[in-house]
Amino acid sequence: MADRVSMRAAYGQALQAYGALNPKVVVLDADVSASTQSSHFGKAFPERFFDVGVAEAGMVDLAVGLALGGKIPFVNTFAFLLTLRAAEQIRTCVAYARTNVKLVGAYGGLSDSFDGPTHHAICDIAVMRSMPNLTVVVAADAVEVARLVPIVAEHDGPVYLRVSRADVPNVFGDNYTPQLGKGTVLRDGGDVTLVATGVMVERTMRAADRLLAQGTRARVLALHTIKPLDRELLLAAAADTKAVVTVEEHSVIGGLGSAVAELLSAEAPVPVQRVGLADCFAETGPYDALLDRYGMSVDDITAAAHRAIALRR
Amino acid sequence: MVYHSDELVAALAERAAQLRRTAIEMIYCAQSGHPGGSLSAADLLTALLFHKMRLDPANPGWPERDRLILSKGHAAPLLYAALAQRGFFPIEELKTLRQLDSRLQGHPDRLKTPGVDMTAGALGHGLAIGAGLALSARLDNQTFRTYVVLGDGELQAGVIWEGALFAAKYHLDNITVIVDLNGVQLDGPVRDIMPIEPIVDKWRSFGWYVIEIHGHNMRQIIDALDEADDIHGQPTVIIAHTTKGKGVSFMENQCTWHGRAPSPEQCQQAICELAVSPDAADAAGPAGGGQ
Amino acid sequence: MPPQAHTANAGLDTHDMTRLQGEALAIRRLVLKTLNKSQAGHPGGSLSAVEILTSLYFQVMRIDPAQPNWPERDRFVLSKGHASPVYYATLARRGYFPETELATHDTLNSRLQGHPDMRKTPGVDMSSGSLGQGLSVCVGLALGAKMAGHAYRVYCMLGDGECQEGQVWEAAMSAPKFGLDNLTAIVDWNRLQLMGTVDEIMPTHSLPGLWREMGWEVLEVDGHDLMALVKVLQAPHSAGKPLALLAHTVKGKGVSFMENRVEWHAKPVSGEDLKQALDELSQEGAQ
Amino acid sequence: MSQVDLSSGCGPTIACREAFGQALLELGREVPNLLVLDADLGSSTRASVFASEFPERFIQVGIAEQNMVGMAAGLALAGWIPVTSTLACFASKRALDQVRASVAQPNLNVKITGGYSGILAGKTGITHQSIEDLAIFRAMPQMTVLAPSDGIETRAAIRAAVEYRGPVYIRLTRDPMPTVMPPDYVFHIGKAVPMRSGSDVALLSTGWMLLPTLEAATILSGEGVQATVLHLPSLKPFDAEAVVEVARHTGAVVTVEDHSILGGLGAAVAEILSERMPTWMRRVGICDCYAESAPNEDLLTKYGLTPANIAAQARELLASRTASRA
Repeated sequence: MADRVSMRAAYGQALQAYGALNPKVVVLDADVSASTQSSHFGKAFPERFFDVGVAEAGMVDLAVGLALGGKIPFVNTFAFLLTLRAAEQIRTCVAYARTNVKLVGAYGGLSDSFDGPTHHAICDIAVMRSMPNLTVVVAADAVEVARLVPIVAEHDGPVYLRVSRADVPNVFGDNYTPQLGKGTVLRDGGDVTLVATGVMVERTMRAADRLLAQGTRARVLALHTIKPLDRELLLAAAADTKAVVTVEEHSVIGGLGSAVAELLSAEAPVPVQRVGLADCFAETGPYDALLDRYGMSVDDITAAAHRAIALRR
Repeated sequence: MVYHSDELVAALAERAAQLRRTAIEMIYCAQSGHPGGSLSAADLLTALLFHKMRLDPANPGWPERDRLILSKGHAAPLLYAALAQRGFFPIEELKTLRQLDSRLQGHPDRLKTPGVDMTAGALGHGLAIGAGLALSARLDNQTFRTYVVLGDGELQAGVIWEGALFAAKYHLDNITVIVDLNGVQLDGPVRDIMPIEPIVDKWRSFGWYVIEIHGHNMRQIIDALDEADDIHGQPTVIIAHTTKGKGVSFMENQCTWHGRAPSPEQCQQAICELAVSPDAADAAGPAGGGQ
Repeated sequence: MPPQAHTANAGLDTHDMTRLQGEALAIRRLVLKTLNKSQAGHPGGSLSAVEILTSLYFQVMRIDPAQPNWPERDRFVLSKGHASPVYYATLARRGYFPETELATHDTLNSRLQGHPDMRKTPGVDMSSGSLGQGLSVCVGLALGAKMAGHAYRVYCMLGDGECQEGQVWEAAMSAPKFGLDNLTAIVDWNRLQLMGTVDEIMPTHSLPGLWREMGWEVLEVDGHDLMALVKVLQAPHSAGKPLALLAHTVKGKGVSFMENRVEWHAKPVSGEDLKQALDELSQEGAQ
Repeated sequence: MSQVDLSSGCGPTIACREAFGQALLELGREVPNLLVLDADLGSSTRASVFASEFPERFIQVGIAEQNMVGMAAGLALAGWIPVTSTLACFASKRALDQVRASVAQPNLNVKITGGYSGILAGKTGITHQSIEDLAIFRAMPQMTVLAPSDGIETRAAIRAAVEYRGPVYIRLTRDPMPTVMPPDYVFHIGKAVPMRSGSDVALLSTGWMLLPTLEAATILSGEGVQATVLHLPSLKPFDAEAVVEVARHTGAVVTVEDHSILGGLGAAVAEILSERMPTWMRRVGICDCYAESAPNEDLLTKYGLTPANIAAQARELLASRTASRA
């Protein structure tokens, strides 16, 4: 298997690098900067780094004020704390007031595996996606998160960016340039479409390999932007393959799976099987074992592909 | 401290009375809105918008302007009345409060209303946002000052105390917070709903400089605002003892008038009562309305 | 009838002290072994709370390990849920489950989750781990007990960094309104949090002042002095007021290279670390 | 379940929040360990009705929703059945992590009510509207999510929630609505309620949108289009079987909700149908934007929550489906 690279380190370094270029960037953290790795920025630019202590709701409002003053604040803490503890701050003062705040949820999905379900973020995408004006982005690997940082910073408007704690194999090569709202075809195929986001992209590629060995040619789409969805890419894939599987490290309710189901039901109804956490709280354990246990194994993806194909009319 | 003439004080007090009348008319016209907290904050907002703050109504986005965050956003009618009379938008537009396609939303909306610096309405946000703005100003060596007006019931929200810690940690002496301590919230007296006293000691414990005033005494208000300018290395909070529904006999201290529109007769009576010049005794009197 | 707590207000005799010190030492050793085994978890904030939990579970609280759900038991909520290793070690020593089970901490299928889970672990009265919430839960518990005429007492342990959460102050403001003199909040005041000292990260100014202005009776105690802890926890308090016990502690207490070191908030304990730490503790135990 | 008898037409208009207050009062008399917690909005939500009869079981926590939810968890631990009362926007967002970590995860018997849901927040505007609460709570494991339609169903839903053991979110409506449900209506958590049968299109409603949906069916019927109306007051657990059944029967589904078209009823139906029986759908709701402060009728017209728009969406759906088949 390819070498695993720390996504959070890549994020931290990218933020620091971009911070050197853009003096408008300020960074906030709620006493977890060593974990989120916003500490890289903090060490390089202490005058533009604010550790507000264990106070996530207040941190988001503080960032709103900084944005009103013309800054580009990056707000960092664990994804569950950011999106749940500060949900109303985000909805009212960031999304509705359309302030230029960048919300970065660290330790997305089950990646803080040993801290257990209190620290898992399994409904953050659903919560963020429900809010008008928010752009919702999930990074797949170290390359993607590093490339996304400047793009998110320069996008005029609020963004939620989910980053994983895990060390993950790089899916994207050095020449990859993501674009907000656009997905990437990682592999072409006509039998079924596998749409994946976040660290599940790598597992999905493995599932596609396995399917190929079984004679099924899967198209693999990597989708970092959950909102706004890349309609064209999805509609074309649905039209070509007539069977879709969504793969995400999130509840099967409200996230990528729902977004794709909503779109296709309105525009091109085809079978959509959702791979993700089956609407339950997970438990404590090793990360890969948790993903396997809770419905996000490579086998789960291939099984879903077969189900989707079987339903195809 | 700067000397303020009696003439200025009287003119501001009269302006406040006028804003109160306008706010009541707006709420009557919309048949919806919050009179109690609009009336209690009238003198405070008048002092800010017609005297203290550096503003340019012709240029609402002027980067050097002082900022106002009305955290108790339900007092929007009074804020709108003041902004209109200050020239940010036509006075006729006040009639459109809470109507479809209006720039005057039920609660302040920074994207819709000229002169509104921040969206508000869900209680508790303003202090931390104000701290962020003040921090931003300091980072850019900008000289504008940030004013935040809080309700007293709002002090029950924990995020207020998060913001209080931030402002103290960063020694934000370019923010002035004013608590409209009218002692009454939606469901009843603050002391029954959830006591917040000792309020002065609380703010001091959180590291703030505290000034306590009578919030309907215009001279005390403008003096306190000046005093806050001279405090260095520490954020300042002005605890303004006010009366909910101030100036309308049947609304005063009544939680039922927190968010209710008057009938035609009530509106008429309120306007009549508010037409009387501000009571000199009251303007000079001791703190009375709060807890 | 379940066993009652040790006689209230009685001073501790030498025998009691020896017993409690022995438990504290055993718990500290178990914490380190658990953390070494799991290669995850939070050493610093676990070690700072050893004596507090020892005094509560082995002297002060009315509990019955044979009946973890005994309705009249005193309740404890670990609001700083990341200190689960010390919580689990204490519960195991007290007989809620076998000590051997500590080795399963942080593995799949374990009853011992990364943060406390009341639906999995015998003796855990409330799930926790998302900082800032435990005191509100305890206000509800204490109020519920009073309303139902139960005599049990509710203990909540918070971290000092946790006191930066606004919800703590919402809860702190509400307890006096309801006259909750059956509630004790214990702040594990070790002055460090994940990223540095509390004073660097977000000073809480005068912690005693904050609690006092919220309407609480405030006492301070050396959080590693078992005798003092038991005494203050068992003493009668002002009627009608909740008690905030600010316990001065040392993060990483008992292990020289962990004491007052920020990096030991959540650093894995290596085999070498464990050996050295246990050596130090056995020397201490021998004294 | 048998179809609801609508032959007697609409019943009297009942303000849904009054029904909520009445339900609390009735249950308070029957259930001695029922408690109500309020975050200084009791006179708005009408939780105050309970307070007047049971002051000792009414707990006023002030403007502190996070603490309210945490306290409710503690009260549940102590054996009480707490009902928290605030607006939907605050219940689903200000106190969201508290609901997740202190209520849903430990599976405590707390009932979270959210008043003033959707865009009908009495002209107070966006800050007090809530178009995201269904999406948010539906994504939370172990939550039961209910959205009753009229005053009768509100009372029945509150009763069902209190009788159920575990965390429940109940979405409430502020304003008076003509009643649709019969007086003896019983709420079944997890069950759809068939309201009307037709083979051309299925209209699926939740919350107070039931009535406009029925009116839309009447409009369509006048044009020769026969609509099934299936009411889904239980968003979670969700009656997937009933939804699949009406989709199979009609082949065209319109969902109707006073909520964002993202994540709520529309998503629940799209998830199920995409998985089991791909079907052409339209989602009527707030189109992923913030509304504004205005009188109800103006808002409903501008944002498309009217019988006319529901009927129009159904018509367009049928036309586009035919076109795609051609």
